[in-house]
Amino acid sequence: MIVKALYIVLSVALVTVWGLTLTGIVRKIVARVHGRIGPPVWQPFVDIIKNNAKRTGISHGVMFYLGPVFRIAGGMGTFLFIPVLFGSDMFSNFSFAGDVFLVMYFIFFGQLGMALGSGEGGHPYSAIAVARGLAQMSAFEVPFALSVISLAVQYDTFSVSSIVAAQQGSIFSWTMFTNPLATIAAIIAMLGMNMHSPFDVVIAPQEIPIGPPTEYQGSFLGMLHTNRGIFNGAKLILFMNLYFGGATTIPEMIVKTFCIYMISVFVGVSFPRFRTDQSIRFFLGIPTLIGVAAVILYWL
Amino acid sequence: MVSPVYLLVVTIAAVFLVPLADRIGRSYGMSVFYAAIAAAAGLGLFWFLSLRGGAPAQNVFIAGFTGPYAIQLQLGIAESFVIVLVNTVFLLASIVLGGALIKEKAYALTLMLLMLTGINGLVLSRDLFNMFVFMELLSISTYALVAMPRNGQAFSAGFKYMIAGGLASTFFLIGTAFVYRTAGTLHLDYLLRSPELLHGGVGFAALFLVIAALLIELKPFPANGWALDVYQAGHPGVVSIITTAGTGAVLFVLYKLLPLMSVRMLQVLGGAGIVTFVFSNLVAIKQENPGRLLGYSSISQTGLVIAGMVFLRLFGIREIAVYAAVAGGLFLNHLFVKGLMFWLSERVGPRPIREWGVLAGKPLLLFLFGLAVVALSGLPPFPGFWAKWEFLKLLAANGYYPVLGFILAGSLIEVFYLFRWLGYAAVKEDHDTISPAPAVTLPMVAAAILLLAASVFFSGSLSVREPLLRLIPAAGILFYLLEPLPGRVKTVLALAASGSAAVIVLPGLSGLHLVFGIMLLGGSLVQMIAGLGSGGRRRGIYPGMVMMVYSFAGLLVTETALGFFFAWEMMTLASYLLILRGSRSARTPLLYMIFSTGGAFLILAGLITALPAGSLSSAGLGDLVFSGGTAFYLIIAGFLVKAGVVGVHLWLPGFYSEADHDVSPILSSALSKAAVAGLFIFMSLANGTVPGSDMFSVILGWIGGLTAFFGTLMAIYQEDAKRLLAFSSMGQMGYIILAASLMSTIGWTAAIYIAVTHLLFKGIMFLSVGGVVSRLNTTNMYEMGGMIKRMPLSFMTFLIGLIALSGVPPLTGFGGKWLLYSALVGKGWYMLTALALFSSAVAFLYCYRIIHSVFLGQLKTGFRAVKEASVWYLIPQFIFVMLIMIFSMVPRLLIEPISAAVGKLAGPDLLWQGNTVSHALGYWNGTTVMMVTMGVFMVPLVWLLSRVRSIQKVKQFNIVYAAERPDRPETTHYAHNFFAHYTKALGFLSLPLVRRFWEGAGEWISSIAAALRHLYSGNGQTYALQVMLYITVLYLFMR
Amino acid sequence: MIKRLFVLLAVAGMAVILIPFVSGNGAGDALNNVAATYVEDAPRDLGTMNIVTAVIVTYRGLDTLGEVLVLFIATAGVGFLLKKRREGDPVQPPSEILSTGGMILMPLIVLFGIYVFSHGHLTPGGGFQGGVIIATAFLLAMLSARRLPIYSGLLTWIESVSGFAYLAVGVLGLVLAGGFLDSRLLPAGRYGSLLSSGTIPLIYTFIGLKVGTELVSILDKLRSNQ
Amino acid sequence: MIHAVTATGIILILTGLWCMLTRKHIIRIIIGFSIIDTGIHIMIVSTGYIRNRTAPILDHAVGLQGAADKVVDPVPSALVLTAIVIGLAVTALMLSYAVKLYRRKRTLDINNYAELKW
Amino acid sequence: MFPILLCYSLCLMMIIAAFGAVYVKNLTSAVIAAGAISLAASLLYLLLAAPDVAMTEAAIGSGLTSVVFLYTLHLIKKIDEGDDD
Repeated sequence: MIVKALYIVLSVALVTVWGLTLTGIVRKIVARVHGRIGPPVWQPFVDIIKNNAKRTGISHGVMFYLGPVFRIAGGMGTFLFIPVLFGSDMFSNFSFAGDVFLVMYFIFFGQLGMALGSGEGGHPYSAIAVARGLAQMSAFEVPFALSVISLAVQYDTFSVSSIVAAQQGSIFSWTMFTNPLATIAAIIAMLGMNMHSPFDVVIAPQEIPIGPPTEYQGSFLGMLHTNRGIFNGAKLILFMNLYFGGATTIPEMIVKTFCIYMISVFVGVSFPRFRTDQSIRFFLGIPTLIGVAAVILYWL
Repeated sequence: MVSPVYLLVVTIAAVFLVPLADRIGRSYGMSVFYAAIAAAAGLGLFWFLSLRGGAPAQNVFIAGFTGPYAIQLQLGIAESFVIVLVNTVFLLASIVLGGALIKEKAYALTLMLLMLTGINGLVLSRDLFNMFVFMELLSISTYALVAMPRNGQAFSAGFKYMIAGGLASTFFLIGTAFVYRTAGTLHLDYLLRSPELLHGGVGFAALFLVIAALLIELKPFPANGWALDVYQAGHPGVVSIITTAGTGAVLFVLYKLLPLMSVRMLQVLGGAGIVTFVFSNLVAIKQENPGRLLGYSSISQTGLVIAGMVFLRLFGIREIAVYAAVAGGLFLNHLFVKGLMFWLSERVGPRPIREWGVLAGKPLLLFLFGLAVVALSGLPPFPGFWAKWEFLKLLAANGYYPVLGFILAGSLIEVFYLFRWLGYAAVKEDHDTISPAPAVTLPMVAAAILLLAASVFFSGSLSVREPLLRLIPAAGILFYLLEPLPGRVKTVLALAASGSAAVIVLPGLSGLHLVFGIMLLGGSLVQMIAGLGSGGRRRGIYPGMVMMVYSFAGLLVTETALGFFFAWEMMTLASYLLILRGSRSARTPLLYMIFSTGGAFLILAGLITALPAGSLSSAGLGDLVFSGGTAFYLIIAGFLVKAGVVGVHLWLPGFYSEADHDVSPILSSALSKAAVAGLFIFMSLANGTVPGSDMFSVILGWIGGLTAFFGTLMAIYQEDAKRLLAFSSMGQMGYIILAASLMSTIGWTAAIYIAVTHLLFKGIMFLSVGGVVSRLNTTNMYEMGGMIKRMPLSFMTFLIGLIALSGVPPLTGFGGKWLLYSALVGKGWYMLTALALFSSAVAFLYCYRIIHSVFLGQLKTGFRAVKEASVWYLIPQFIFVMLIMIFSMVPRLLIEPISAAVGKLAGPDLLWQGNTVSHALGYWNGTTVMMVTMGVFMVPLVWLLSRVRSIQKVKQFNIVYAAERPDRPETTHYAHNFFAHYTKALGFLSLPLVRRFWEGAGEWISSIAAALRHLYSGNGQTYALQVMLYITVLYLFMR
Repeated sequence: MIKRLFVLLAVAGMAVILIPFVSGNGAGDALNNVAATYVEDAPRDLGTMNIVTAVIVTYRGLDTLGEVLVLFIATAGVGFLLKKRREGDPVQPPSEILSTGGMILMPLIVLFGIYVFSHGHLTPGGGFQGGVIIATAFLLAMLSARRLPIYSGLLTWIESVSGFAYLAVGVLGLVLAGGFLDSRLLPAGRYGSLLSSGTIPLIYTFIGLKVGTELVSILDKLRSNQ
Repeated sequence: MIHAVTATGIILILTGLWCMLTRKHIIRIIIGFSIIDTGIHIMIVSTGYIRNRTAPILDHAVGLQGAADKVVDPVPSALVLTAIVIGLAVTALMLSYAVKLYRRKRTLDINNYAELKW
Repeated sequence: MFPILLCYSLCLMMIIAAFGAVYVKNLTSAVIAAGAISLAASLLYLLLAAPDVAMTEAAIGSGLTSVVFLYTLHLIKKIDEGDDD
């Protein structure tokens, strides 16, 4: 029991560090693509420490206070319901408590809490950002859901561990190859989920400074930064598990998640931003059709 | 026993005495007049009671000769029934007329008495020509009395009436003479010995003329323009007699002649009755004048009574009891109701129906009017309901489905215009008032009491034996009488009444019934506590509320089809009363009533179609036969309408949102489950016996899925907090139906699980919003904001409800979603799974929308001082929150009993391992999820608490706002048109196509009605022409 | 014009309905059972020579009572609709011949009327015919003397009392004899004599009085209406 | 002969109907009714007629013996009597209405009395 | 033979009178024509062995009814003359 708890702490720490590092790397890459030097890779860690070090913080109320807590709990919870390494009891976290639907829904836990907290901040930009984010989320959820359904049909299970287990063997038993349509649909959905360009209208840094967390600073912001690492990592691990054969070792995990993350980075640097209504229509268009095709393919 | 002759003698003697007594003094004349009518009514009652007590029927021959040689008066049970009714109403109407009569000369009194003589003679006589004489007595005295208001309208109406009536008596006379020529007798009983004499050649033509004349007297559509003018122009008192007593007597003559008719004649006559019923109701839609509207309604009711007895005869039924149950019930209903309504129109005076709002300030009159409308619409517990049930049952049993359909369609139209009228009356508009007039009110009260007594009588004779069912209306009336008490006292009484019902009913239930019993009764009970939070009298809430709760109990307890339908209709009625009281517009209650009635009629049609053959008394629910399929589909369609699935959801947003703030939660959370309960009761009854049920499940599934989607989608565009929640309920109903359609163990478990959780969280959310709204007095969300500062407890409960609703773990909502998706994927309905997932994602939008706009954001200036919602609103919320928490911690507590109640259906079962529930595809351990969530929540919280010691509270406008400091919350609270971009992207999906469709249908019907109205040109000659043409057409059909 | 067409259609339809009665009539050459019984029994049971009277007053007595009542409705109805004229309106004086002739003829006609209704059981005619004849006498009087005062009070009295008496005879029949309106309340008497046929002459007398007064009052109301 | 009488009755009825349905004047309509009435009475009386028989008055010329074979049916006569009186009552009442209507509008054209409709 | 001839001629008369009553311009004449029908009918009733009816028809149908009609026409004329109200 204690061992298990330790491993859980360990894996959370691992994913936090890796997630933050990934963020740093991506910033650097994007900057280079843009022809800038960019911040150092460890900049996210610096930000967190700096924010947490601030002695005072302001609060707009209880919900404002709890918002970041919800957020980070959501991130950690999501991560904790996903098995990290295939075949490892210790790194399977709490994935025995629920299947892929639990993960899909738990993703919302943090987002909801964040939205509530920022809502109490009383800043109109927060609300605007949340409205945009929710709208976009409801749209990219469709191809993603279809993709997951397709997997459920394909593997006849909802269990993430079982899906990973089914992909073991050769590289060609990865979902990416056995069910490419579902993978494409999911990847496109992931672009939206990551809120990178071209789907970054939610946090649209120019018009509504950084989106929902507009009012947050100090330790609150620090927690939000931390969560960005955990949550990013969790999502990537989920995608890795579902579509890319999972991972049996930590290095394999690191390589795979890095590659997956790169997809969205490359797309992000090469496309202009969508307006919210455009992105909704986009997700409900071709990606949805791809998802439907993926389901039908395995249905028949 | 007194000889029936004396019934005639009494009034005739009074006819001769009144002029003499009147010479002495006005009051003497009046006294003789009333004494005679009272004596007649008394005689009728005496006979009816003794004949019911087993006394033999009386046959009296005039002049002491027997056989066919002398005129015979017969007084059997049927005659005495009609006589007691007709004379009673006549007496009441004369009391209403008292004020007008006293101004007239004695002639008016004699005319009235002669009219009554004619009526009684018509009922008693067994001789065809004698009937002619009495009919002339009746009609000629009516002709004269129509002129009573003494204005131009009355005179021209009277003259038109004379033309048409004159034609009718012409035909009757020729017919009678040739009946004698052909059959050699005028005595009915002797004619009946060889009716075939009258089925061909001269005999046929003669009988045809007699029947045609009677039919014309009964004002068939479209040959009835003259009658409508009379109804509009005549004195309401006189008109009420024409349409009740007069029509009753003629109807009884028709009844006496039924055995003479050939099958063909009966068919055509029944058709004429149905046509009259449907089209008169249709034309009535466009009516504004109360007299004329009542006229159309009277005519339609007469048509229905004709159809009732004719079809009974056609089915070869001979028992008087059946005629009494069908035609008698319909007639009795019509008699008292129409009397009551005409007298009320006398009381209200010459106002178009739109201006009947004057009644709103008069509780007694409004109650009477409501009673009349309800009774006339054929709703329980009134005789019309039982009669219609019996009638439709017989129609179905004999395969007359089209007729059944027409009657239901006509009744629906009837419900529409009657309840529209009631809506006008219930909304107080002007300060105009009406003066008291006890002489009119007392007869109305008497009619209402008699109607209720008759209801008891009919319900007793028609096998609704569960005492609980009878308690439903009784409880309603009891609480109506308690209305003068303060609202809080009534709440306590209502809680006690409903609580005792729950205590009595629940232990006797098991399985699904028990689950729904706990939901409906328990849910309502808990939420009723909120009523303690409002002061004042709160008139009009508790009769409906208690009736509704009792109907819930009745629905679950009853074992018969009739009992079920009775409880269902009572529930509809009760909820209508609740929405009528709460709604500001007349549209919402009306829409609700129309759709509910439409749904109820589908259920009714299904139930009677499914009744096993040859069941005279009402069959048990378990005996229903669904093998034909149609019956089952009809019933399910009915429940779907009541559930408000997409396409027929027009009534839903207003209904769930516009009631009082402590009533809306019950309607939206508990009442909505009644449709689900019905759905499940009948699906489990029919399980496995319905052919083609795979197709059925698919269709039902898509209906559910689309309802979930569109309900959710429309919810995000609402600006009204309660409307948003209402649409959210629609969406949740969609999930329930979708899950139910799966017909698998997990599916049904999911459906009921969602139903239970929906009850809990929607109760919380509605109560919470209700508490807010009751403080702010607005339901527009953009006018609210920042309420978390003023109402933290309401916010907290609302948040819990919201999380549960959105399906985010760890609260109960996720369980429902998980079960649903498991079942859907298990069944292979992948597209529906995706649709449901999409809907539930869209649901986040409105969830955030409402909690942000109401509780978060900027507190408005005007609301800085509002207090937390009443504690009585909070108590039920906390009870529900507690339940949600318990079920979230240990989902097994909820899921296991539900799946036990569902039992074994298709598909895999749920397996339990500790707290982990699993099936072939997936698994879920709610307890662990809860623990983990608590854990990951506590860690950062503790961290934060330890880190941020010197937290600084800032003022409302202290935000990072582009170097500005906003000072007005209105400009800073982003709440209006929240999802504008969503409208831009998917707005086409929320076009009000459904509303346009129904409005188009409504327009269409109403333009038909408008076109039909032009038949009634107002020209007496045209009316006569219509009568002639009608008879010609009738002849061609009957030949 | 289209309406004309419809009227034509309606009348033609009526013709179609009524045509069967032409051929269906006159086929019989014997009385049916009911009529034959009346013809054979009435002289014996009731003592009437005029069978029609027997049928009207006794066998179908209730019709006749109704008929009287219908006439009463006419009186009441006309009275109900039309108000009486103001008294003292100027009227043209009638011609001398008419006025004297009327005055002389009137009693004779009244007498004839009385004869008709009192012999109803023996000869054609009866209460109604007699009543009309009496009314005609008054009509003549009205024409001849425009100011002939018709005492409506008296008319009401005669009307009501005779009607009541008729009813009373009927009820006595129910109490003392076979049934309501049974004319055998009094003995049948000698066949063919004036005072025979039980209460028939009595009833006819009441009817005659009543019908006469009713018609007079209708005429009076129409005449003096304003 | 009797067929002709019945037919005459019918023709009178139809004529009366035609009158009632086409004439605009209210008095004329009432006259139409009275023609119909007469027609009906003729029809009814004709139903009781039997060729070569006498009136049902059993004076000494007819005699009581076998009277049933010598007289016509008394019942239609009785019916017609009643009908005639009723007809008078209806006519009188109609005429009173006509007077009333005329006093209101100074016209007896039935087309002018259509203020109530629909 | 004579009764039959009389009967036919009466029938013819009645029909002619009926058309007269419908189409004659003057209302008074129409009333008289209607009365004539009744009168002819009462003669017909005598032929049909119904003396009771004949009497009644003569007295009421042709006599009284016509009088009532004529009285009404007279009344209407008086209303026209402005004698009234």
